[in-house]
Amino acid sequence: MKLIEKDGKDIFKRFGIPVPQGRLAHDPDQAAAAAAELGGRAVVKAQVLRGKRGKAGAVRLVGSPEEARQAAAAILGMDLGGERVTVLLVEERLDIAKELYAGITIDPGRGSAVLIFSARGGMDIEEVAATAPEAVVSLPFDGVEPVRRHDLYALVKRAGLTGPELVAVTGVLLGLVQGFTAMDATTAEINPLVIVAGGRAVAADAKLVIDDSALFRHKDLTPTETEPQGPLEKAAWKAGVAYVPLAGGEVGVIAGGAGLALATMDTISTLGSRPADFLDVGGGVSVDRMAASMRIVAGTPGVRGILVNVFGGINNCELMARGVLKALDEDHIEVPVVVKMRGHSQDEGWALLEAAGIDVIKKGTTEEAVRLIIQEISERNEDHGGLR
Amino acid sequence: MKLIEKDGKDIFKRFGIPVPQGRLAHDPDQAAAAAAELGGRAVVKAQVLRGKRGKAGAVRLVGSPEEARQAAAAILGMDLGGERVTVLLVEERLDIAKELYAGITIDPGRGSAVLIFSARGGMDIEEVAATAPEAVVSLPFDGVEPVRRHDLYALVKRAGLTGPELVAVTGVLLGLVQGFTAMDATTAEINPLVIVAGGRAVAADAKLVIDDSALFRHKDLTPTETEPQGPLEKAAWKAGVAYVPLAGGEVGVIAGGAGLALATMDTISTLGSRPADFLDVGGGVSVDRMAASMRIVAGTPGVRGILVNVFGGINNCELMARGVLKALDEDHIEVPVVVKMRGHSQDEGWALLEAAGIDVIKKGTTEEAVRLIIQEISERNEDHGGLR
Amino acid sequence: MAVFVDRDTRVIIQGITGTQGNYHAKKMLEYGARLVGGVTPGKGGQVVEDVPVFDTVAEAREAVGAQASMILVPPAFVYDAGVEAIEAGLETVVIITEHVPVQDAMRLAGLARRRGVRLVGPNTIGVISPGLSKVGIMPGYIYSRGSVGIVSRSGTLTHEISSNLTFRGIGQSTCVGIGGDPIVGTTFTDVLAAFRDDPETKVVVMVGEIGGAAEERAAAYIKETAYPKPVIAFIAGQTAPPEKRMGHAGAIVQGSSGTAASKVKALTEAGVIVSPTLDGVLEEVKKRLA
Amino acid sequence: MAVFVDRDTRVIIQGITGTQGNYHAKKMLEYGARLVGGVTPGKGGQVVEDVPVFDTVAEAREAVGAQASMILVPPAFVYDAGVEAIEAGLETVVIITEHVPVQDAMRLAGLARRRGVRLVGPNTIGVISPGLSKVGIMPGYIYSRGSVGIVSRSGTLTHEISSNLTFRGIGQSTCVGIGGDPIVGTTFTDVLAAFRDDPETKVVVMVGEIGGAAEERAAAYIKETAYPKPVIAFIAGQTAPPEKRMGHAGAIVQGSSGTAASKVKALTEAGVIVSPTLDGVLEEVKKRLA
Repeated sequence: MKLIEKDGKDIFKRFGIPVPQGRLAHDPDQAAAAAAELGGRAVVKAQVLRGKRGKAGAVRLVGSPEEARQAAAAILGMDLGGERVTVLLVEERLDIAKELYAGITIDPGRGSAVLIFSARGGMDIEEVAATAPEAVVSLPFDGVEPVRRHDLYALVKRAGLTGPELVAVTGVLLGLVQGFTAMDATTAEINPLVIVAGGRAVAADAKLVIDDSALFRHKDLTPTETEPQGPLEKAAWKAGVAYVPLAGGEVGVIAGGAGLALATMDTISTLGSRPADFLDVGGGVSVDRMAASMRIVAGTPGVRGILVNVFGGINNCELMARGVLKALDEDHIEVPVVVKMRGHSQDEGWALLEAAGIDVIKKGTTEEAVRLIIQEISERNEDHGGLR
Repeated sequence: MKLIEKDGKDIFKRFGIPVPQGRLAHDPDQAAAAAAELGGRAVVKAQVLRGKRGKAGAVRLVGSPEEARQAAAAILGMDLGGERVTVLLVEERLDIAKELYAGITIDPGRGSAVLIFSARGGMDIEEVAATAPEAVVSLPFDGVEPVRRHDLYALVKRAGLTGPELVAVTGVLLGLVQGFTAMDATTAEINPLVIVAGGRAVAADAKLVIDDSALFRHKDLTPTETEPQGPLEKAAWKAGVAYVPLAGGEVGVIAGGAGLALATMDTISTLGSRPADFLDVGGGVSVDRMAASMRIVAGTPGVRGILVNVFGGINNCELMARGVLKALDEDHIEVPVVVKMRGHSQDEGWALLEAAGIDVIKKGTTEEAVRLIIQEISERNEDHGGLR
Repeated sequence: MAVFVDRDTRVIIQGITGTQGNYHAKKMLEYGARLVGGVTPGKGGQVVEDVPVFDTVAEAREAVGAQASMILVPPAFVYDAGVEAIEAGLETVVIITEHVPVQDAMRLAGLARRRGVRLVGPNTIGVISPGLSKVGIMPGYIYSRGSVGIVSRSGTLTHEISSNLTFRGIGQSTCVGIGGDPIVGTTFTDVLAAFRDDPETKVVVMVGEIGGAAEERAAAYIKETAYPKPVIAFIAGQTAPPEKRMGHAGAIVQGSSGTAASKVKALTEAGVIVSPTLDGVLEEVKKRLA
Repeated sequence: MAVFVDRDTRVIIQGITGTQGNYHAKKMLEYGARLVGGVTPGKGGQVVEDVPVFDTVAEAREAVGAQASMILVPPAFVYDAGVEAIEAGLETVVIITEHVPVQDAMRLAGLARRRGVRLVGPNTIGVISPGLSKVGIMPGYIYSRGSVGIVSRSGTLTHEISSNLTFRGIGQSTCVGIGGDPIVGTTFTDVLAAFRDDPETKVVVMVGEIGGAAEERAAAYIKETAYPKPVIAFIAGQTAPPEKRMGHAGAIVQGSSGTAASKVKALTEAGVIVSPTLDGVLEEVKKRLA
């Protein structure tokens, strides 16, 4: 779960990281009032989860409440890479002496988290690493032993900082490590981390992504609502399946396991059609979850046929078959459906599907299943064409 | 800082320890309302920090709001070992299947904390240890490595628990360890920890003492106010000195270091007088803190003379001398004062005191200083006697 | 012995009294795995599918000589169960559970590394040495004994490829699902090293997917060690759009990293045969075994 | 060498740029201690009393060969400073600061134990080997070189007894304030063991107080080892009322434990001369040295 900048900053603050004063605004009046509170001089920033803000003019410096109102009016409703702006952050302007970078992410290669600090920030960290590698230092940690303040002093010194900056930045990094750990983050990033007058370090931006799998430990987390999700995404979230709609596709995909779902999508493309979605039903599938998956994919725009490609490993073929049939019964799904299924309770699953007249691939490959659903879609189209 | 039962339970709950439903009441009406909320059947318990409740009738079972009102009226205002009852806890009555004990305390001998669990509770744990040692198990931990859930399973099994009780109690112990650690407690105790129907474990009482030295990490802690402190104790708290008034004494003691303060009290007793207080000025004494100490001791009932017994180690003799003189000047303290003082800046301190006509012990022992103050008190008494 | 799991491996299931645990205990016994017990705190003394249940792993190790554990408990309990298995001194710990918090997996992997314990997973189907034993949840009859070693980030793709091979008469030496999460205890490289030293493995099939750089690291390992056995790879997600998280797993293309193209390039340069299709994998394996 | 601290011990002060740190740096140099540097993060490169300041202990160890550290930072920073000193591989770490959270002291003592580091304190005046060196805040001129080893929970009682001895012509070999807090890194027993092996120490003075059971454990040690040197003890707090916390320290009598009477009894039974008064300690020492 990715948090907007303001939510991230609120959390950073709890871990002792200095952040600018600021508040959210949902309309131009609120933005003007917030700027007035800050004495007029402020920054107005779009709060979005994915879109890029800088070049689109979605971050603006203002000098008065009236300017804040105008900036807010201009930014609200903007489309940033498909994401509509509905919330703004109005915050104090910092007198920036220096821009740095601090971030923690999961490094699958090392099998650990890695803290990255750079004496240059405000731009893409990969760019800094390429152009000024001596400014970038990193410290892997895996939570078995604690990260010590003195480790961080040594790290920050290696990047060239000394004096009050050394102390201020080390404090921020320690807070970042603690926040990352306590909040089960997968990414915690401050870019830029700015040095203001007196050597104080302040988080001028915040990117915080919480591990979805760890949300059960963070039930008190109440992220700010931004752009509302679509009904299909909501249904997928509720059903506990991973779902990504793909524009311009025609074959709906329901697969067990991300790898098989991806391979199924690849095969569909290779054989000349296009997948309409990615849907991984996950493990421990119930009849209802499979039925919900069928409904979501059937509702995905452009879907003209559904391929179910699953295994009875952690799942059970009979239950999954019942789920498919339940959705077909209750929701009058009329596009063709092909099910490739084998594994635990496969005989029971096959029998149920065949009794209902569904095409089943038992020992064939995914390629054979894809060929069949593409063929059925094209036949159905011809039929419909014939009817018209 | 010791917390009342209800505050302790609120904290235990945050660490996943089941506690009974209940709320505080400050008068009989509130107690009746709280009992009504619980359906009438309730326990009314005095919330005190030191006094013993059981035998004094300060814990009562009630069957209706009206009974709760009466119980509250009877308990409020009780004197429990010198502590007046001003707050009550009204909580649900538990159907107790079994009483156990769980506690963590600091064990100076091992240099660690020690978790003690007993399959018998509800009485003094030392008594259980003496009569049924096989029921009592313990696990030391020092925070360098985490306490693991499986360590606790093994511990609880050794005390003889199995089945759902094993799981429930292990959960409570893990919560207790986490709460003890996170809250910087010096004592965290549940006695009794009760098993109710279904094998659930519930904390029927709570004793939680937070390390005063760690309160800077717990600024959000808002303990319930019980009996108000006296003005001298408040002043001592404010000044940052450790102060305990002692009934029936006549020699006021101001010492640097708990050990020296205790030894000074002992010497006063040995030489036939009685100390009126324990006051340790602590380290890093300022002029103001020393002056405040003088004021507090001068205001302690029964004080007829003050002995200041300090060293310039972590402290500075000159500053301490200035503090003594400041109080004498500003507060017109008229009882005799003897100062024994040596160490850093002793010459400056001695000169200031001597210039003001204060008796100073430079190289003599504590015994010599005590003899002198006792003699001055007795001389002053004779003078006053002569005047009358 | 076969890679990681052999006929003699004494296995327990942590979470054996749950629905999944009970079901897979039965399946493992049916398959011939040497399942010697199970662990569920508070249920010590019970019996599931004729094997004894213990309250702790230490007790299971003491009483029935457990060497390996399959963890099949809900995500919130995986960390404690994993630490317990590692600290009890088991040799092999396989975490089947999906949706394990990544930092829990990180701490477990770190602990296992320090203690020299073989941790597989989380979010894996486990390990099977077909015909000998399995510490995993794969349906046994779609696997068969032979000389193809399979290592995969994707459980169901392992099923897919193994079953396709099996239905065409080609057996497997050992199949290891390393798990699809960003942090796993055992990597491609670890398994490749084990296959190298395994006389029964003649050909290795490696199944990767977009996201992360595990495949690139495996390629570097293959190159550095002049890997002596043929490796055939398949990378899932070649048509996945960038910046979208494909499932709960590590499958996301970020910027220029984690793309299928980068993985294919690295592997090809290391001498690996990368098949663009799943069916192609079968053909390539057949060629190498001919 | 003398106990814990000798003429050659290369000492640093953590917190040297603070008022207290700066003051005691001066006092230590005046006393002849081999103060080789100080540490204050962010102040590396400065100079205090002619000694260099470093940002980290590791740098101080590298640059000036620090062996021992005196920690004189505010309570909230003691834990980090202590961990740093221990992990940097110093031999001796003395924490002067009072009001250190007891769980911080516990973790530090545990870490020092595992690493074999001599941790003294917290809440102590430190260690002085009169005439040779001091890693502490005691005023040097009330101590003098001689053959009485002093170990005490109370800093000011150490001053009291040492100064009384000094003013009467009796010197000390080493004086160790172990600290008055419930958990300290070095105990009575540790210091008694060091005095036993120290040829310069002829008589040991042990200053205890009410609360805890450190004196009882020391008594057990003396008894078990048939301690070869005379030990004279004083226990402060004989007239303290029960259940009242006397100061911030561990001085509290709870129920029947921690009383002066219990300590006196245990020590007397172990053959220790327990003096009921402070002045009596002087007399007993004189007798033993005659």
